[in-house]
Amino acid sequence: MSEMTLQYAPTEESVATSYLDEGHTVLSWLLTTDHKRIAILYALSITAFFFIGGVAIGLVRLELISPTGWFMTSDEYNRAFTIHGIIMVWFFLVPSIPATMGNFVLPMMIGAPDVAFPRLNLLSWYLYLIGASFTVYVLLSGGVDTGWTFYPPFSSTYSHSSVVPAAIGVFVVGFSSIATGVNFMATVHLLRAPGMTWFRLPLFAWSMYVVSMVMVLATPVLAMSLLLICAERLFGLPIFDASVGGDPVLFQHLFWFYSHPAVYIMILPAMGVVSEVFACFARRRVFGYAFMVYALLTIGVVGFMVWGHHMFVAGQSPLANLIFSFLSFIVAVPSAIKVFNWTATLYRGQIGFEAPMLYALGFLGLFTIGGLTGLFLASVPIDIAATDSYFVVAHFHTIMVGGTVSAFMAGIHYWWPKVTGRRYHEFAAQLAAIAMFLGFNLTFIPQFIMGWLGMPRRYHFYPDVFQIWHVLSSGGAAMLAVAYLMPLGYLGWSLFNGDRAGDNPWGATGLEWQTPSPPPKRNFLRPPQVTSAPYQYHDIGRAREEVEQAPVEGRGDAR
Amino acid sequence: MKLTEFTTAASDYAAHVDALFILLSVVSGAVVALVAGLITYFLIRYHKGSGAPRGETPERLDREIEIGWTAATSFLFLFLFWWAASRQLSALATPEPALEIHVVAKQWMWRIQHPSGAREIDELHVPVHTNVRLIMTSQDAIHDLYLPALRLKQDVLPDRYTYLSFNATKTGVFHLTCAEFCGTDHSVMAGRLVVVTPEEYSRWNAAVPEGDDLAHQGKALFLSLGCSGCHTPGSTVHAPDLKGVYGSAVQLADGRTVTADEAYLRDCILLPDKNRVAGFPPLMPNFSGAVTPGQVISLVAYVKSLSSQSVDTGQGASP
Amino acid sequence: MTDLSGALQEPWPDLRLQREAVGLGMWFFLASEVLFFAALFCSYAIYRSFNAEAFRIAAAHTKIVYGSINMVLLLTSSLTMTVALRAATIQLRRLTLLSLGATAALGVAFLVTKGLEYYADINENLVPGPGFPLKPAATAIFWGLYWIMTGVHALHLTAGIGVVIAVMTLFWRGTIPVQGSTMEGVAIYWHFVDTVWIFLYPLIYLAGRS
Amino acid sequence: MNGSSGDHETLWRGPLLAWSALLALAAISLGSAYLPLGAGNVAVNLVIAVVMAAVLAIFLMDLRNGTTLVRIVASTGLFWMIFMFVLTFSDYLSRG
Repeated sequence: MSEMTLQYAPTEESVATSYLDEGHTVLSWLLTTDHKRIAILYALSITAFFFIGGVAIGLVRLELISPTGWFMTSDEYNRAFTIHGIIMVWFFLVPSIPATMGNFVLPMMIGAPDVAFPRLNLLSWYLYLIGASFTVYVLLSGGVDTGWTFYPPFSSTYSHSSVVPAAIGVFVVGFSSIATGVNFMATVHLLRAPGMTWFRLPLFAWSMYVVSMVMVLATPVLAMSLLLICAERLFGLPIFDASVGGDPVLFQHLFWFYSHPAVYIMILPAMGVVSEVFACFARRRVFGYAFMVYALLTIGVVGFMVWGHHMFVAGQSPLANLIFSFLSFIVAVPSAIKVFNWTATLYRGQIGFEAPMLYALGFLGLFTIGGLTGLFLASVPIDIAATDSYFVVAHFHTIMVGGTVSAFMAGIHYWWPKVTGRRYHEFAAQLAAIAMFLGFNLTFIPQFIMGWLGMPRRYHFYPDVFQIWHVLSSGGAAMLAVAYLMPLGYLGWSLFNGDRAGDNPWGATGLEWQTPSPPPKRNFLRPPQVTSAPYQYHDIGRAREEVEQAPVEGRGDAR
Repeated sequence: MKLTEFTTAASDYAAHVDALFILLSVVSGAVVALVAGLITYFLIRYHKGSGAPRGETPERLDREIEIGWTAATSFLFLFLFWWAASRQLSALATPEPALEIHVVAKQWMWRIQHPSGAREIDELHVPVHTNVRLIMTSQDAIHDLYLPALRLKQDVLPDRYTYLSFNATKTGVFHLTCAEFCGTDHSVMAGRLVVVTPEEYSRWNAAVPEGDDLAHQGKALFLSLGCSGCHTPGSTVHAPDLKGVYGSAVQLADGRTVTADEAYLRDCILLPDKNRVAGFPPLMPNFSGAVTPGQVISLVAYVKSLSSQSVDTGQGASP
Repeated sequence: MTDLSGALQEPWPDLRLQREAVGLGMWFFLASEVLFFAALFCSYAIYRSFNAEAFRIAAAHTKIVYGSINMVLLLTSSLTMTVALRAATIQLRRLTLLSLGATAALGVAFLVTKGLEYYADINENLVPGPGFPLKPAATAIFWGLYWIMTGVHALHLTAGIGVVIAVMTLFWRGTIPVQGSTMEGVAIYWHFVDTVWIFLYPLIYLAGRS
Repeated sequence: MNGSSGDHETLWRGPLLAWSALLALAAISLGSAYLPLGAGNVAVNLVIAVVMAAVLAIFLMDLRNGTTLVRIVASTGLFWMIFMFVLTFSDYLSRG
């Protein structure tokens, strides 16, 4: 066991400064090529946008308390939900886990000193900022009212709002995703430490690899479809203009060719995070590791072939509907397998209920609900009845927000001690995790119900029979808002007052835990070596108490 | 408005969809119960420090379990697909339609024309137990005709026809609305599906004049000119609520009090600065030149109708 | 022997791996670019298969002379780019610089020809909108796609020229040695832009000639 | 300068060969476009374009000497393009 423990010679420890102390000027942050600092820059920016998008939807939920509205015009309402969608999808969810935790942890996990192209990594953050500034301009110039989906001919002809700047913002931020994807794939291929074979990669690294592939192959199609909308709106080039024989439905094909895989861009990283967390807090290896990897790959590839299930009522042919319906049922199989495997990971574990685990359990519950309601929407007749209703709204929020944000929070708490070197307040975090789960369900279960009863989405005024459900949902949203604000408080507090964390407070396996917290600039004091499969929790002591008495590192050896 | 206008399964097809929904709910409920039950059991039994036996399970068993539930899930999903698809295929093979009704969508109203030439707006009268086929197109953006009681929905596209076929089996008044986001007043692009007996349908057909009545044309103008953006209860633009304004005494900004008659309403549209109402900023745009005289008449007729409640107010709240 | 220390960058342990990474990274990016253009090609294919006659009529108005000259220019630039890369690998600095210069010059010539072609198109009012001379209506879709496809391609080429000139300057000043990994990425990108033109040429210029 | 004249020859020969082949193919493509082949024209033109792209990729972009990984990545874009075409056309060709 002693050979698996890192023992730093005192001289070396004094040499290693943390990445946080590599420079304290603003410029040292803005011009950094250190993947860890870029991760922090990303974390700050997406948090800002998360709360902007959150305010937008807060206003919407407040307005919906009354069936006839009470403080917004319909135009303002439409702009509020559109900006919520655009910001949350492209400026929060898509970059959320990859650009923050992926950037911070992925190179360390595979034993690399940095990502493959550090300057490209910084460029990707600047592209994000440029795209974001367009979106801020849209906000200040009165907003955009097309819905986040930009469907023509409404977006190209009939909307009287800032469609073009909004589309350019999304276009630019798309290239930020592509840059991140290219970088991560090259990193995983070429910078793995000696002994880190493909089937020794932690599942989070696998999920980053697959999600990068999806980003690289899907995002350009979104970019092109938005370019075509801009060309039509600015120069009148009639690509989707039905009056000369163009087809608005073609835009939907191109848009969903990106935007369905985009759902996987959001959820695959979440799956990676909770795999790490379940293994660590159940003190078990992940059940069916190889199957988990194959499931990720299958979802990544087959996810590209199911986009048409967004178009069952769009004027797509009945045959295409059946093909896409079939493929959608197929892609549900690997998702189901992942749920079973996470459940089985708990079997015979030593389960602890620290905040990351609570968030991960929340993910599991919400992902199961979201996934199963996905089956409803994959079957053509039910989708025809439920599409464009609150049922769909609730379904994709359960996956993309319930699932991804829970996993995002799980990851933030799990790696917080590594990133900052501090411990957060455990009880406050547990409370926030529970509040988030309850608040989320209170918000969206009413939406499932009213959606199936017939409440269409994107409605400013609505039939008063649905008011009770809307009020419940708005109440849940208020609770959710509190649960989202809580971490800002206790995590911020921990930055200055939290206990020192130590290198491996969870007794976790994985190379990122075998280096000081916070890590030094090049991540490791000595080149790491990997000697065994991931998640060897059963080899390194079963009880948490044991771990705490004698901190034992997982696999490998960083000497 | 009653919930049954949405939830009644008003056709055999709708009943089939409900059955499929219930089947899926039961299956999903079972899966959720299974997963949640297992998780709860594991969380309790294998809680940190509990006395439960630990230790590795044989790898061969793990693999068999894995293959087992992969296969089981695949078969279950294939069965569900088959069930849903066969429902869909049988729905596609509809018999010859007995009645073809044209639907034209525009921002933000539904114009419906019956074979007899009878026209209606935001209402769709159909006879019960008849194969009806809607032939739909849009004049502007994409709309979507949503008939909740029939569990049916279809996008309505510009310069292209899309179709909805159904055979209603229950008479009554049901909801009809737009489900594809189409701009400002998307949420009030709503109306009624009225299923009547064939006899009533022919009687109704004979009684309805060909063409719209003025108030309905006026409502369409009111929406399409953007009047509704300000003259809506709850609008943040400070503009007078038009409900009940016709025939009332109006206090003007310059101190006069006038009775709101047709001439007054007309002046308000064409010369908004002439008779500004007390307590409101001068925000009303001048519509002279933007509307034809005939359109002004329709608009006035619509505002009048808001006081007599013969036309719904366009807020989707209560007809 | 040239000093290679300036060529090696973070986080690579050696130049071979770094070169492999640049090549691989560029190929990943090109896979992305393929999908970017695929969206255009897919739209073109759909519209052409349902408006074959309109596309034939519309395509007959493209300027095949300019298009063909540009084909030759770009293919030749790919030749000079390949020579530049090979010369760089075996450290023929002067040949590398000359070939890169030729490549950039050919690229600029392409853009000039393209500009002349655009000028002629605009003179004939071949921009969809009021006064668009062709019938039937779907010809406007062809010309809409024409402007977007050639425009996006020209932007890619402009970016390529910019990168080539920047790399040349760095080589010339000796900021980075020619045999580093930079040429690898530049060359692959340039060839890709050429490949796109190989597909645009028949779709835009050759349709509707028979 | 440590390149011998032998280096120079091999340096030029391959690319020049590929270049002439490409020009020849382009000329054939241009010529065939004027033959009245009906729908055959576009087929011939596209087949030639695919051959040209292959020549360019294999000989000028040097996929010939690329690693397996690079070859896989290079073809990935094409595979995904096929997903897009096949599934999109599955809608359009069956709309009726």
